[in-house]
Amino acid sequence: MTLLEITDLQTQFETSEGRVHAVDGVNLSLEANESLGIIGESGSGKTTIAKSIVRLLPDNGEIVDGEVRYDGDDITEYSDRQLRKQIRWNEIAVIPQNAMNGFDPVYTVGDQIVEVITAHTDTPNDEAMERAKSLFQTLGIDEDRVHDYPHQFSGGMAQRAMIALALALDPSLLIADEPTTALDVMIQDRILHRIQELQDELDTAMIFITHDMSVVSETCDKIAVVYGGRIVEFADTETIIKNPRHPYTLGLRNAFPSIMTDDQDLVSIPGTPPPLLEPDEGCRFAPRCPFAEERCWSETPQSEPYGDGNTIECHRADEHERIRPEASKSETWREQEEVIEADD
Amino acid sequence: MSFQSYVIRRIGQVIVTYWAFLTILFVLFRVVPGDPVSMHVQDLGAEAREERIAELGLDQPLYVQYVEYLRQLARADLGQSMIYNESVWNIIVVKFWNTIILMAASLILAYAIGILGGALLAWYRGTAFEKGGIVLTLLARSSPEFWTGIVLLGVFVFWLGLFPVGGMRSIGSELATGVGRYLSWDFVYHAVLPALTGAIYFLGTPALLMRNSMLDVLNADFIEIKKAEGLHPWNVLYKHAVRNSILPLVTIAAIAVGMAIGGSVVIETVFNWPGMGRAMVDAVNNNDYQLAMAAFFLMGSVVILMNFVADLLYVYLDPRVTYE
Amino acid sequence: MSNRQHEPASTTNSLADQVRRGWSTFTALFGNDRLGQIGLLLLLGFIFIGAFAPFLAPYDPGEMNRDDQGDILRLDGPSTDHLFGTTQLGRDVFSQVIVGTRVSLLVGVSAATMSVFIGTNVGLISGYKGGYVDDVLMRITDIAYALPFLPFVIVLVVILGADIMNIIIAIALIQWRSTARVVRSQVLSHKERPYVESAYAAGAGDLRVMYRHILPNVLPLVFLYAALAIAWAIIAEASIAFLGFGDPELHSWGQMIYDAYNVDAIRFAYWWVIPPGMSIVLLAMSVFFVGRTLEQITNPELRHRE
Amino acid sequence: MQPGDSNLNRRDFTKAATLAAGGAMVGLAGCAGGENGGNGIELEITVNNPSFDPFRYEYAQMVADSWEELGFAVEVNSMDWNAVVEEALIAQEYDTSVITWDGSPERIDPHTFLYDLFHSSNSVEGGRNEVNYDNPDYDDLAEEQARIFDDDERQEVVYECQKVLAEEQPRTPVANRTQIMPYNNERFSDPEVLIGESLLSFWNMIGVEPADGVEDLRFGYPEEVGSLNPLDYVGAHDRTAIRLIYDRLARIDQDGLPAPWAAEEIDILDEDGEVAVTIREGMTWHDGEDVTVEDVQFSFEFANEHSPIGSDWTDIIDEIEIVDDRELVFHLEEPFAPFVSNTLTQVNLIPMHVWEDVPDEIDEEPVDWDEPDHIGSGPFQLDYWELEEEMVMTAFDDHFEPPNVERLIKVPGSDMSSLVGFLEEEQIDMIGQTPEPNTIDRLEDEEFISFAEVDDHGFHHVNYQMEREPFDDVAVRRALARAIPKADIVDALLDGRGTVADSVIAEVNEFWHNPDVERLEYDLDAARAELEEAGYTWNGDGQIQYPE
Repeated sequence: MTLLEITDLQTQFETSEGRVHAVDGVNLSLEANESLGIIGESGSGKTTIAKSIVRLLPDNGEIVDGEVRYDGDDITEYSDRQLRKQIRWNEIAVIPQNAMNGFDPVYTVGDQIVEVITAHTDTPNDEAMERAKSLFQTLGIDEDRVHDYPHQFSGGMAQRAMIALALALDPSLLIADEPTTALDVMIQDRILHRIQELQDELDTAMIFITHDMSVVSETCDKIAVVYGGRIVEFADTETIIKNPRHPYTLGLRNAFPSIMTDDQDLVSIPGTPPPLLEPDEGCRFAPRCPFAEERCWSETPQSEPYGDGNTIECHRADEHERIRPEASKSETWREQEEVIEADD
Repeated sequence: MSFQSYVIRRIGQVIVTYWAFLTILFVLFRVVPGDPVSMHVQDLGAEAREERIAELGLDQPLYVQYVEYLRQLARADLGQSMIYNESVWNIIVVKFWNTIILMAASLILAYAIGILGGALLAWYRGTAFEKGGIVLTLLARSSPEFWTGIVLLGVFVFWLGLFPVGGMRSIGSELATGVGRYLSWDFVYHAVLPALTGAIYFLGTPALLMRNSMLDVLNADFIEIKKAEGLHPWNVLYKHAVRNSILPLVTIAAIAVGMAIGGSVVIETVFNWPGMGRAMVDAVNNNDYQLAMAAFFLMGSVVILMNFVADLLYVYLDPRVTYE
Repeated sequence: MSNRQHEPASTTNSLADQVRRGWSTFTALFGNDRLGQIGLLLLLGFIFIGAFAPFLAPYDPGEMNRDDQGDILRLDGPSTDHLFGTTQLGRDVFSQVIVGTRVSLLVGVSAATMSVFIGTNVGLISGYKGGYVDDVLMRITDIAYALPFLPFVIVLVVILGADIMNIIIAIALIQWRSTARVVRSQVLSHKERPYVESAYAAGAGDLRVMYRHILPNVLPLVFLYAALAIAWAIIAEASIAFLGFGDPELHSWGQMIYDAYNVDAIRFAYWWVIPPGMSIVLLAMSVFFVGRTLEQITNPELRHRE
Repeated sequence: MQPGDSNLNRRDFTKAATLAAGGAMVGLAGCAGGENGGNGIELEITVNNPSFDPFRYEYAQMVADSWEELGFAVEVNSMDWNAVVEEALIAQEYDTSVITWDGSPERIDPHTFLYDLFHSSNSVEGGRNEVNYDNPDYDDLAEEQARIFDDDERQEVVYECQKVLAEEQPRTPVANRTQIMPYNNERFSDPEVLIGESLLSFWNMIGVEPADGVEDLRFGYPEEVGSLNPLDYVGAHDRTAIRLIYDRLARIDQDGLPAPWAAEEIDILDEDGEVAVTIREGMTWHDGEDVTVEDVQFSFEFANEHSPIGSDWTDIIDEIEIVDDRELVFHLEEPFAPFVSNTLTQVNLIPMHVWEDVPDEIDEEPVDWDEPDHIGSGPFQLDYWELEEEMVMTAFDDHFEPPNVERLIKVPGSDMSSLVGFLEEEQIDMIGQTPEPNTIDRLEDEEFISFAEVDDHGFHHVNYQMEREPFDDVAVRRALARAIPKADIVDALLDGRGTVADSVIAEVNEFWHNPDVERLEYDLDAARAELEEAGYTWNGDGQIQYPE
């Protein structure tokens, strides 16, 4: 069953420089109990997609078009009150990047879990506290620590406490925004495993937002690659890892150490993400793409389906077999870097 | 360091501060020109003058007077007023409460409006409301109390005739004792304008500080999480944003109490309020050392005490603070 | 959005750089801050009036003006001859307001300079030296905090005499305390930063590190406190004058209101009361406006996202 | 052109000008004394700050301007009143000073103003002759007037005293202010004023006529009473309250002469100093006990022994003899004409049965005892006193002259301005001080407010420290006196509400005032002539020089 279906989502920000098209026509779908990774560089719009779902946009941002269907209902049409009562935390919970900052520093963690439980249900305080303790146990934290303040936790433990908070109301969907970037690699790994286990145990769907290819490759069923406010490639994890078709995905793959191809030397994609102010015609990745042709500059590529529900948005998608090995070479990107510098 | 040893160390510091404060007080009032009888030099003969000065102990060497002064204070004895020839304590205690009540009303009003207003200014950041609010706040902060008082007098008393010109109760009305004096409508009627004057002057600081502090807090991740949790927005604003933003105001509020008590003389003068500030200025003018010192002493004590309380409160309110 | 000027660039601390950075910060700050602009304009206006007061004042502010019959023009309302009318003794209110500008500016600037000078040094030494030096200096600061402001100033003025210089000194003697505390806490955080270590490594002595390396980094804060101190000092002087402890030889704004209040003219002689009153408010407010803009240097978070 | 106009308050302006931004801080310190750096004779006028009394401060400026025109280098040194007292009155460290003697009823008798202020025995530190006037001939005259009990004979000597003072000018009287005090005429009529006190007088408190139904007299005064202790008070204002509660044997009546009060009769038995007093019959204390001659004797003896002020007036008494249960005789050590007007009118009668047993806890002086019930025998009894809020007294109905009102409520205002506000709002009925000229003008328009108007015999004057050069020279003092624009001071600063004074005994004090004293009218040429005659010269800059 489709839990979340995003259609042609467009989110824009009003700024002094003009309108920023942060999310510019995104389509996504997610089944219950499925996990989806959204990957992209910072500024690509990946976080805005997540925030658009729960409508936590800053004052100057708004969803201008598109639908976010949750369990069949378009929740962009919900009133603030409806969204607050029915969706937020009941259905969709959020795990922030830095758990330590996600807690209010002046209340104990237990109190904050109790607060969210009592805000949404009629549970008495003591029962809610019991629930908090059992959640702590589930996450492997000593249950007495519910009475501790956030600053008394270590980073990893705070992250686990945050997950406990997220699970407080048995949500159907967890949105984790770079949940482990702030942690060191060992703890990062343990937490990712824990999240995966819990997701299986609790039948929860999950959206994982990250810039780190290796994180999603281990945890997610599907991966959406975001660039310039659009999903440039969407496929199951295996396809994205092994046979990506978009040059950007290929570039991203090069930027991270891969378990599968550990002999590669790492190289990042040259250039910077595009400004999202009133985008022109043409592929937004073209300026940084080593494979850009003339039409890439003039025509905006459209999303093409392939395989089992996968999509790709690239004029040269058909040539992927030929491009892929080229893109694996670091020289390809280094040359592109020189081109970009020459242009400046 | 444990909380206890922190408190003990702070108490030690407070005692040192206190002693220094008392010494400064003593020195100040011994170098003030004239003596308590000089005001009435034309009513007293030279002999009577000498006699009175001796009677007041002012012919003693300074160090003897100093020791005597500390011994008196240690016995909680504020001495005799040299002009009123009565125990200073009896004179000052009523005035002390008159001032405290007035200033408490002003401060509570100022901090309630200031905190609420400051929070709203931050919440509605970038709007015309915010801009207007800031201008008004700075205007209030730029008006000396006596000016605000005069303006309020002009508008509400001389022009509209809504409130009395001054005083704390109607002349010749039944005199209540103790708390009773503050529990009548007549008192409230007399207190409105002076309290308002103080409130207007004091509210700038909490409002602006609250706004700045709120802006910091509103940018914090946890506010977004609290919103994502589906908590009611007012809940997010007051239980989380305001609660966190208020911390830096605690210290400021304590200092403000001191400032208010010390500055009360201005409002008391404009509104003819029988408070400690006015008593202190009158006493200085009359060279009534004991009375002026007692008023000064009480004001300073309030300030020292409030600073101490602020430190402890801060530690209590913010679990992150360590006792350094 | 958050170009943090106060983050020390460890390499460039030369004076020229400071000035250049200061100027660009200045234009960046005031460029799009309407209130700051208004404040600056008002302030410049007052400074102009203060600087040229003797030329701008149409009358000697102490002169008792008389009418054609030789009678004193008492409490005469505004007219073409006397823009803001006259006082009880026939003195020209307009001229007094003009001349009073100078007093307020002098008090504001001198008291602020003195108090910030003391406060900065105490804070710098206290924060930098630590240990018992810090202890002693902070106790002294505590004591300054324990003294109730107005009463203390009043007593000092009675002791030293009601001369404007004494009033300024009395204000400064109390006011330095807040600067000292704030500078100290800033110094504490700067002391730990790498650029201080590298200064040591380069063989700089204590004094050099304090005044050449740390001080420039706390200067924006010092300026902010100086601006606030100016406003407080102006208000304080006015209050002291209003209570009758001002310098009787000067026509300060507070003194004017005191005079009007004292002869019971405040209920009708609006021309005598409103000009000095509004002048105090406007001058203090202009300083606050400017101060608010300066505050953004020390706390970029406050900047408007416009 | 009005005198002194050209450089009026030039000092103010110069000072303001030295405040030029940059150099101000250093400049100020240096400039304070430097501006009169010419080579004329420098002199300083010591005066209080305007916050204490603006009138004196302002006229000091006018005097300074005029003296400068004469060629002196004048510096006005204004300071806190306490500092003026300490420097100019007690330590006597001054050149010239601007001082005022208030007119209390007892000072209607010329003794204080003629003897205390000018007799050489009072020129010690802290004494009242702070000008150090030392003239043996005058001393004789001043002593003589105190010995003559016969008013008409005494008047002649008093006249002579005034004549000498007017010629020698040890102090230059400047003005007597007119006291114009407002009251609510819908609630009260026929105020009973006394010179020097106007509405504040004792007679007014008991004698003013309330309208029907008016029971309270609410009386505003811009100063609080300091003490109600009948033996130990300092302020002049304290007496105005104490004398309502405690009776005296005599009081100064509305003609300014002493009249028997608690005494039915006062007889001068012997010009050498024997005064017989018969007390009224049937007087009682507030607690119901009878007032006896023993009480009277006790009051005087107790005051002499314990009260610092009381001893001043009673030292002259050698012995008090009780003749019978209504009569006593005071035996004086020497003849003392002001005995009735100064001593009998000022010593408060206190009940022996209360004061005999001053409680033990008063370890120092019996006068420190703050007798809680304030038992006297006066026309009013203390009800309660809330410091700086109000003092409420109720009428003592058993008094031989009970007041016309039920209650007297004394309201201390923080200043005149708030008292005027109270008066206009009909919260108080009277004010015991003269409001500012513009306030008087405004209040005159109010239907329900009338004024009691009477001159003050207290006088404003300029003092010269005669132990210093050049004030030891009578020519200089006379020249300076001629250069004081008295009429202009009265006109400009008081709006004409005052009288130019030429004698230390005011014109309003009709019986004692000598109308024929020499008048030193404002005349700079005459002033210059006097100086020239004494050998003074002027240099090219018009600065005055000592004789070669």
